[in-house]
Amino acid sequence: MPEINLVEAVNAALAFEMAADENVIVLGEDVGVNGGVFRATVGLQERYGNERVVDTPLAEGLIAGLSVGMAAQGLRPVAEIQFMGFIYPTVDQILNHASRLRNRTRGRLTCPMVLRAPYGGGIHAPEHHSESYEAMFAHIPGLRVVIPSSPARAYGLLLAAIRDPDPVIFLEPKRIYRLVKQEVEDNGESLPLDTCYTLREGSDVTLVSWGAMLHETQQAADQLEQEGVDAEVIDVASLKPLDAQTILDSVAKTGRCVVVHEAARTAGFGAEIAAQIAEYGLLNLLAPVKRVTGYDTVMPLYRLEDYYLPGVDQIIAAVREVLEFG
Amino acid sequence: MPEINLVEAVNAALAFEMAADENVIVLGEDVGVNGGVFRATVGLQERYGNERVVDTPLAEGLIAGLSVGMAAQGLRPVAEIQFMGFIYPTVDQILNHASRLRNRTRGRLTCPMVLRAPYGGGIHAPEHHSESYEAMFAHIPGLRVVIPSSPARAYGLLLAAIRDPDPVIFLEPKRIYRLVKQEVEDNGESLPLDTCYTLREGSDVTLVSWGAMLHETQQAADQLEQEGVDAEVIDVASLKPLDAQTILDSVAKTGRCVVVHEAARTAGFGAEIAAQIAEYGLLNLLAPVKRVTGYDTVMPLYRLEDYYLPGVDQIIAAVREVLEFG
Amino acid sequence: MAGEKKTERQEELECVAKFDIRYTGYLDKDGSVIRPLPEVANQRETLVALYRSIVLTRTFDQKAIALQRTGNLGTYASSLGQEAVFAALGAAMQPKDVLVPYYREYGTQLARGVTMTELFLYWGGDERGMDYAGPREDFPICVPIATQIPHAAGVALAMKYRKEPRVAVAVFGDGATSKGDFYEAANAAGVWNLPLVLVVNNNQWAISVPRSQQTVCQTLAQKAVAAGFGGEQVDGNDAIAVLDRLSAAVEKARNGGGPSLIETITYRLADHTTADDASRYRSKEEIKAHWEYEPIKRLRQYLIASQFWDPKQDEELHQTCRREVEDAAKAYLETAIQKPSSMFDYLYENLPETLRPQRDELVAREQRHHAGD
Amino acid sequence: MAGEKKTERQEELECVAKFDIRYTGYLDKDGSVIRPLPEVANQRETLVALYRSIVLTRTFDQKAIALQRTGNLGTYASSLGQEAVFAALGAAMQPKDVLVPYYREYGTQLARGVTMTELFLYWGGDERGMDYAGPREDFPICVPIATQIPHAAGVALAMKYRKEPRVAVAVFGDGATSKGDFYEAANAAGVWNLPLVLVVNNNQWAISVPRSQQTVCQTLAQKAVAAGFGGEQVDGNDAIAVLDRLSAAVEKARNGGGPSLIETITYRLADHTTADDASRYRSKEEIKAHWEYEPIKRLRQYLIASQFWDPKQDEELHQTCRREVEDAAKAYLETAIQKPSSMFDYLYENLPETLRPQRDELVAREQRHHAGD
Ligand SMILES: Cc1ncc(C[n+]2csc(CCOP(=O)(O)OP(=O)(O)O)c2C)c(N)n1
Ligand SMILES: Cc1ncc(C[n+]2csc(CCOP(=O)(O)OP(=O)(O)O)c2C)c(N)n1
Ligand SMILES: [Mg+2]
Ligand SMILES: [Mg+2]
Repeated sequence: MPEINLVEAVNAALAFEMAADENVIVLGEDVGVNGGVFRATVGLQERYGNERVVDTPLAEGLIAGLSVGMAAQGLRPVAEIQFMGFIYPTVDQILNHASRLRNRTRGRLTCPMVLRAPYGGGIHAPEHHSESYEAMFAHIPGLRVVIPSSPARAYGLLLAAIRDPDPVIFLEPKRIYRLVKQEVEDNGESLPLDTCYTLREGSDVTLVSWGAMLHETQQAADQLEQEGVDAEVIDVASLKPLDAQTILDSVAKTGRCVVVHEAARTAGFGAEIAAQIAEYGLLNLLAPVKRVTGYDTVMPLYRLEDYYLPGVDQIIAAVREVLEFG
Repeated sequence: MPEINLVEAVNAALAFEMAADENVIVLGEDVGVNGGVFRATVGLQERYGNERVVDTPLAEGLIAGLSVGMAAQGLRPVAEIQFMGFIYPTVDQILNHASRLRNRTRGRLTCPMVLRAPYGGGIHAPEHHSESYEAMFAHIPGLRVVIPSSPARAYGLLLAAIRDPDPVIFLEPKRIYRLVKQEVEDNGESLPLDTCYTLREGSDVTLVSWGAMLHETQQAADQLEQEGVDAEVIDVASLKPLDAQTILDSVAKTGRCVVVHEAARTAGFGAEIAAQIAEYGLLNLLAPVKRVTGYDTVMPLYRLEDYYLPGVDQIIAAVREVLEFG
Repeated sequence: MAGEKKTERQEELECVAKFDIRYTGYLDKDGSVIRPLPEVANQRETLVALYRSIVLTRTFDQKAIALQRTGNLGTYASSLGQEAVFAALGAAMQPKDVLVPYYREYGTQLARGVTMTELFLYWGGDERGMDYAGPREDFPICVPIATQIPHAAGVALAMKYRKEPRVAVAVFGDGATSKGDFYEAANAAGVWNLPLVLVVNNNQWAISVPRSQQTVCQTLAQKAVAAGFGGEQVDGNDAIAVLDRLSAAVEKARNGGGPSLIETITYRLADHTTADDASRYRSKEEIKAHWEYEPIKRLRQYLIASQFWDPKQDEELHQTCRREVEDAAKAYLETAIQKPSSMFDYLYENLPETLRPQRDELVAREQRHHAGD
Repeated sequence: MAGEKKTERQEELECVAKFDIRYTGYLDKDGSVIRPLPEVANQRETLVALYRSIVLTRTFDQKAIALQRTGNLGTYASSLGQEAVFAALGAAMQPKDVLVPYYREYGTQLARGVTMTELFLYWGGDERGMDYAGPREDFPICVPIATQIPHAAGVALAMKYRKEPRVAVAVFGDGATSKGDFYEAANAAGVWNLPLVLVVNNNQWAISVPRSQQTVCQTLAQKAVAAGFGGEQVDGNDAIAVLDRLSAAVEKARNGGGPSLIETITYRLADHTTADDASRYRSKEEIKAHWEYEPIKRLRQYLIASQFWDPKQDEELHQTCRREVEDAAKAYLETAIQKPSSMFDYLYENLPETLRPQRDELVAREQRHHAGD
């Protein structure tokens, strides 16, 4: 079994599903000859031709709108937005159309499209290339929002997203595109959506995160282990629909929870998780639910980005705080 | 003192500030001769001319982008988006530019603009005319998000928003545009932003809401009073920046909190409030923080909208639940 | 339209591209013929069917407004005076084509098999009004202006990918031409030579904003120049002209000729919607002047002059239309409201487990409601 | 461009509007004159200043790339081969005008008084690089493609409102012309006859997507037809032509003549950015062919042929430029990093109370960091 990194896993999933289903069409800016600025679509146009791997004019709203039309005709467009910073022109199409087409037509027309975008900070990218706005999409009814955090989950979840009969926003944590390699069998097996993945079992505290921040979260868990703290680590993976039960069950066991994300704190998706615990897990709580997040500031240009991104030390400090509480 | 309704208060604030400051420019679709589809800008073009009350071509992204440019030149554009359902093309400009211009230029250029939009359901409007997406904007650093719930607050908060040196999203709950009249002195006095307004003091439970839902929330409080339940009612008014302290202080007193909003539950702004309480008010809580909200569904067409919108009975049921808890 | 390709580095001061925009109209305001007619003008059956379609649309429209006035329908956007454009488009398209409409195209929708009951349901606040029993692949009415145009381009891209001889048609108003979605989709259609027809229904107003404040372009048709394909104007109240030009554009698209932009020049004789009061922003005289050009009278007079039609048939047609409309209205008014929980049932193919409690809560609420709680 | 107004209901088949697009170029690839020159071609001082500006831009560019290669600068977008466009624009504008740039216009920015140190700081990941000490009202570099164009329209609207004889200029690439923002802003500029110049820097590529895949339009200049005003092409590597046409457009705007779209035809000789590898999608031959037309050589040869300049001066100029660039780079490298808490200090005019704890936390983190924690 080959060892591949996260972006290679994305590429493998795309290639697998394009071979399996000729309704799958990849479109976006520079996805063709260039293979995507992160190489996620490399080799696909060579293999499947430029009718199935389509370089579009430079217009993200168009990309989303085209995808809605294609999906309504039964194709399975997998659109790439080059960076999440350029995804906002798609919000209108995603919110007003993609997420609603099935509902509006009482199931007559559907919208099985995937909108992929690399997101998040930490690679010293230029301005507007490092933001995390998953919460915005997670608020929109009718969508799925999926974020992988490892090569295996990138492969399995992307396959699931493409096969899903409804629109999926698939956000790829670019900071870990090439961070780790993992054995991933290219067997076309998808992983379930709508469920959290418990990456590590523990009894003292529940750490909840998604995307690249799981890397720091797991590091924190490792360090805490050495201090004798047994942390459970949950990868939310599907932010929408949210499998709150897995988190609630974990908190029922540990009594303590720290949510970690890179996005700005206020009205970030961590708020939803904390709110669910405050509503359905209150009696189990031995300490406040802490959020370790990006600040409520504009993501700074790269020289200061490491100060913006939550670090292992902050996660550990938050865990200590909840452990020492009360 | 004249009695005016909420939309008249909006109009009065616009008129006052246009007279006081010739940098204030109103722009949008049908804001001129027509006076806005809800009459919010009625009479302004007659009084201030079509250079200050500008009917734009039909393009919301343009309206936002123009406003950024105008604001950078020291004007104070007050742009109207006809309905919140058409605000999404502005997200790119608001998120990538308006909210960031001051920060990017280290204060050299600023963006004192207001984006007004009627929002929310309950008036049997056509498709796409009834949604509530305040949470989306409340997540964006550098913005203010303000929602009035009475004529007096509409007047005072809109004046504050126009005078504020930073961009403000000003969402007007159209269901209550004409619901109540109130004496409002047209004296140009603004109300403070960045603070909650406690509409009713009480000791048994804290009800937190904003916009049109405060109407049902206050009705619920009235009914609860008859049952001997003494509810405190807080109008958040400024969702961003959020004055969490007022809410936390209230919950410290009551030990119970129900958050009420019309928007879909998941990742709605109620989550942020619940999360703040779970983090900073946990020990004061005598019961779970309940959210009474719209469902995580597409806002239905009008025949079913009353089933979507939270009702007084649901608020009361939630209050009973938290009162009977534990 | 003509354009000359410029070689990459032609170092002279020269004209590198030329364009012109043409306008087509055959009937004057009284239905008299002012220039040699196209073939379709001799096809009695086609024209009579078109006329029926136009009359039915107007009859439907009147009923919808009456229902709205009596509190039986929500806000409604009338197509009064613009029926020829919409009916002609219905006639120009084949059933297998896909219509991507905005909110005024009852004429086209009816011609394509959307039922009047469905249309009433839609404006009556019921999603089932978008579940067309007839044209299953047509898009539902689009409210956010111009956002449907990229969908039509996507539909056309799918058709091209599958090498199907089908055409996608997007219709939108003059106001919509100011929006980026229109331009982005048109430009892409040019790049891929898509089987797409863009119909801009220029009714001179976007609510209260006149055409002259949307753009300084002399024509809306010329906006196609920016997308690299042909645009033309046609008198939208001349049923013969508009049918001829739309048919030509649809068939051109079907035959691999690529996209077109057709500007149909018409006039919105009614208020923007029932929620609007147009007297705030336009004069009675303007409306009166435009009534002179309304399409029904012009086509009827042409049909009668051509001995394709007579006043008795006309009377019968109006009666039939009224009856059909009344039947549809009755069916609409008798349609029981949907279950509230239906709002969960078409959200995803399978309702995610995590949403079940919300659905259950709504069902309970509904039951309490029925129990009169 | 010429267009004839069509009366509202002209019932004949006729041409209702005509447009043509012109192209300007004076120098061939060797700098020889191929047609009668405009006035500016005789203005030694102007042309020498322009030449200096072009050479400085290229020198800056080379240094920026060297800094990036050695890990001292972030991703950087070179303007290699396109300097004439940007320098000419700098020369065409007045200080009181407002530039609304994209990310390749160092030439224009430098001419307007943005310092090289500021530019290095920007690409070096420091917001202070957008706090221009010189042109205080110019917009900073815009990364999200085409989104700055509506800003420029808004700036122009403000200028018009205040009746100031100033002009706003937006610059963007060929790729940007596919985006709705470009079209919406252009259309609005037409409606209000704004003092706005739109410069589309057509360097033939948008990263890996060639101009031909952005649009089938023969020219990008013709996109102005959709906005109702004039568009034209100019050889962007012919410094004289581009200065002449940009100056004309800027002065036209200043004098109430309204907006223009100028397509400057040039070529991106470098990779898209330092993060790109253009060999994946274009041939060495193509690049080589375009080197023939690069602007420095052409202008230098014209200057020398006109006896405005000699090789010795040229050598001196290059030396001066290198020195200035080195000084700026040194100043950049010596600039201490901002305090992390600065990310809170320009977010609002006054930091809201509720954000103070976050700022305090960051300050504490910074202190721990300094304490080596
Ligand atoms: C994006 C968007 N903005 C605003 C509106 C509100 N609105 C509804 S119809 C309309 C005018 C549309 O004019 P036009 O495109 O000319 O079509 P017409 O109604 O005249 O047929 C406006 C502004 C909307 N529906 N969508
Ligand atoms: C809205 C948006 N989408 C995508 C990108 C990523 N991107 C950066 S530059 C570029 C190509 C721009 O091409 P063009 O407009 O021709 O300008 P050039 O770089 O060639 O000067 C792309 C796609 C972006 N910056 N903004
Ligand atoms: Mg119109
Ligand atoms: Mg380019």
